Amino acid sequence: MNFAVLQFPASNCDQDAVHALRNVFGHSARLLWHKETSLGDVDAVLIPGGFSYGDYLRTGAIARFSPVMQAVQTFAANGGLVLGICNGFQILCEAGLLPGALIRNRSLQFRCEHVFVKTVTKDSPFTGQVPDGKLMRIPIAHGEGCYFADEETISRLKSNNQILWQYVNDKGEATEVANPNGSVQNIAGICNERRNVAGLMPHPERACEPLLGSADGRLIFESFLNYLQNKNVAKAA
Amino acid sequence: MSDPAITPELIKQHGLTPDEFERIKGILGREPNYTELGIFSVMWSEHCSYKNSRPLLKTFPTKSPKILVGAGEENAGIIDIGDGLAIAFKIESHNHPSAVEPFQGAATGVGGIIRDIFTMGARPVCAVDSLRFGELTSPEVRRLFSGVVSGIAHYGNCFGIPTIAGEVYFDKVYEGNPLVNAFCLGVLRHDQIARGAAKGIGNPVFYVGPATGRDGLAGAAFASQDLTEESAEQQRGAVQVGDPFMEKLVMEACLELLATDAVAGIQDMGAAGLTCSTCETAARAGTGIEIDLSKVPQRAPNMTPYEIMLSESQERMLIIVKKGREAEVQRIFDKWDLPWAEIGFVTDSSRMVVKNHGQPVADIPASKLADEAPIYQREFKEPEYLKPVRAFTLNEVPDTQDAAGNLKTCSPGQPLPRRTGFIANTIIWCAMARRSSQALMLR
Amino acid sequence: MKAKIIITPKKAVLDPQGKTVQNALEHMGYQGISAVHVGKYLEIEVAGDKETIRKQIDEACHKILSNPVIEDYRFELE
Amino acid sequence: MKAKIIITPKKAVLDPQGKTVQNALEHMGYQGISAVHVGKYLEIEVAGDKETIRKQIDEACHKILSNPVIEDYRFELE
Ligand SMILES: Nc1ncnc2c1ncn2[C@@H]1O[C@H](COP(=O)(O)OP(=O)(O)O)[C@@H](O)[C@H]1O
Repeated sequence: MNFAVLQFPASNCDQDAVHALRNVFGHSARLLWHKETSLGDVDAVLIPGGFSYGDYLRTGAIARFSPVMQAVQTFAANGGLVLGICNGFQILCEAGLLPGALIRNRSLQFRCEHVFVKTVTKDSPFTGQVPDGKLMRIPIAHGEGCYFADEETISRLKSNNQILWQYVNDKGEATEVANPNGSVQNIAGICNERRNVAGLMPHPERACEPLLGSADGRLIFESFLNYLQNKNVAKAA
Repeated sequence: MSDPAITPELIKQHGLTPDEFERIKGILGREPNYTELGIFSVMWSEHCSYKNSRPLLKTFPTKSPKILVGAGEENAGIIDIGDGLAIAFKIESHNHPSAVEPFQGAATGVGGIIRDIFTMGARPVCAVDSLRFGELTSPEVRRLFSGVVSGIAHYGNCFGIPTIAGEVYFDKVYEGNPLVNAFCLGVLRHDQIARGAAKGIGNPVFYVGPATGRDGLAGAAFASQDLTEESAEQQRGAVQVGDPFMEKLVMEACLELLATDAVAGIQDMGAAGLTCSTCETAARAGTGIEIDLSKVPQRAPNMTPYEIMLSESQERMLIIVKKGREAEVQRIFDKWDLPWAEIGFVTDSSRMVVKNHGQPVADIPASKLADEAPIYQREFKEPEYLKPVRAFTLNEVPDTQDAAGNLKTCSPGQPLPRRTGFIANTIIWCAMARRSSQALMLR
Repeated sequence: MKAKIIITPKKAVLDPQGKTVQNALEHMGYQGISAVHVGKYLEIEVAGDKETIRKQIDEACHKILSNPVIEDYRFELE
Repeated sequence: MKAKIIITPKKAVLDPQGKTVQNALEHMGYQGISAVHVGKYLEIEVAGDKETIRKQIDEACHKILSNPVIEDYRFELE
């Protein structure tokens, strides 16, 4: 499989994402500079974490106007898979590829820790391989990860089953204490209506090897890898 | 605006003693002009020359087969960790700026130490801090403390470089004089080690990073200056403000550039900015260097040579490029949208020659300026409490397979919890670096 | 010409910063405060014809300087 | 009564955020921009006598709302 990992000025999880895709899963991953206007021949796009453009103005606000994001818009409109992690999630929201916005953590503090994440639905390319009831332990590291959308949007997210991940405690309950940033409905990640674009604040790419304290993030990678494989098989047939 | 006359008063304001001034005259064979006086004053300050602490620093152990670059030799020391890999690390203080503006002072301290690490060719992976404050009962101390801690956190978080440990003590003696030490560690392969030497006569000298402003200019030096119509504030110079975004770009561009083999020497502009970086690179290589200040990007209007040479604007680098490879360098800086300028070249004169629009404004033997600051032996006495401390040996610490777990238990009840994940991660990162160079290594 | 832009969080959006500032002020003994809101202020110096600038600033506010999901903006030209 | 406070970085102090926003606007095709400064905007709703409030807000601005080493502030009461 061929992945494009976007690289904006001050992306800082780009190396981690490439490492996971290449060295953990054995696929080809290419860093794509934000000034590129074409994605080339790729199966999926990964927008990594970081503080693109210094997080100045608003997180993700400036990055979304990069030339490469125009190409991502087209790619997504054609059904291509796009996953945004942390700053990547923020960029996707700013770009309008995902609804809502990510604002300052309610505590006003940068949170850097492992959290428990529950997969709300298996019905997406990003969650298909997560076993039922599995709680994933994945690190977060952000100051602006509080998911916000107006009530109408939230109820649409719910009725369309677009909420993919929620912050929970070790019993799987979406409590206020388990919510590290004040997100509405404990939302950790969502997808678009078409289900081919997703974003989440936790860092699955930093939880793909037991050596790093957890390998639960693999489940997200395995989900979309599996989805892409099936898609390619279907195409070939 | 003409330069002020060199009076005993002005010399004193520059922190130079009459003896030191005589020494300067001996080196130059004449009286220094105003710009040269400023240059000597910063290079011979404690901060840059360690004229008081050098004899003590010399007592540290600095020789071992594992040491690839020794302490004080370059921008950071480098130690071999096996498998062709090495770690570069250094700790540095940012006390004074933090006392003036705790958040920005501490943030730029972290910025400075990160620069020292990637200047060596290493990719920084973690930071540590060591802090001293007065008693927390004082509101002023609380303000300094919270400002410093958030400044350190902010810069590191932006960069994605975790602050994995720290220590702090509160005591009356630090009232009004906090100590803020920042440490950074980076990983590199032996063949990636870069040097801060201006090698190769005729090689062009590049300036990269944001424009030079009046940031961090010492107040004393300005006291005697005539106030023009510009506001007093502009005259006084400004607090250094950190821009982690800019530094991240500078770092990525420099690491990309170092991988091309187009670089002959590289040094960050830390304390005493252009002054320090030009004379030290020349001194290390035994060469001379000539720059023209009119080519230096400037943020404020009407900056004098004195101001440009002494500015402490952050996130700037000096790069000596192999002649003929300029285009590659320019391509990489342009890719990262970084301001750059070719400001001079390496000479065989052993002198640091500074011009402004072609007119000489300073001409000083580089190595005398960089390496021949006076050294003072201060009186000292060993405090009582050190005796039991010195009796401690490392053998008293139990061996462990679980370094991360141990670190956790080492800090009973201290506010580490939110960070412990990172502590574990980083220790493991270092372990990983040893195992597979691919995992961490740069493009 | 100077465009002075004020960007404020929408009423429905949580403003923890405002709340924190309010608490801090009350803690210091300031009384009678019923609400604090924290927003952004931008000053853009730009040359050109006033009407064109007005249009451009409005567009920039809408497209990039503010996020309509969470923020309102207003501006004046001077 | 409403106090509207604007806090801006001092002129001589580096404003990396302003510079980055300026570059972004220029990249997006907005022309004629000579400077962008980014600051903070605070709105405080407070009850009491105007002169007392003026004094208190001024003091609060100086002591906690702004950082006098690197920022300037101004405010009006409405
Ligand atoms: N011989 C030495 N042994 C140990 N540490 C040293 C030695 N020389 C310098 N240092 C350390 O290096 C730091 C200064 O680094 P330097 O590169 O001069 O500053 P900057 O990066 O601000 O320009 C000091 O904090 C000092 O502790």
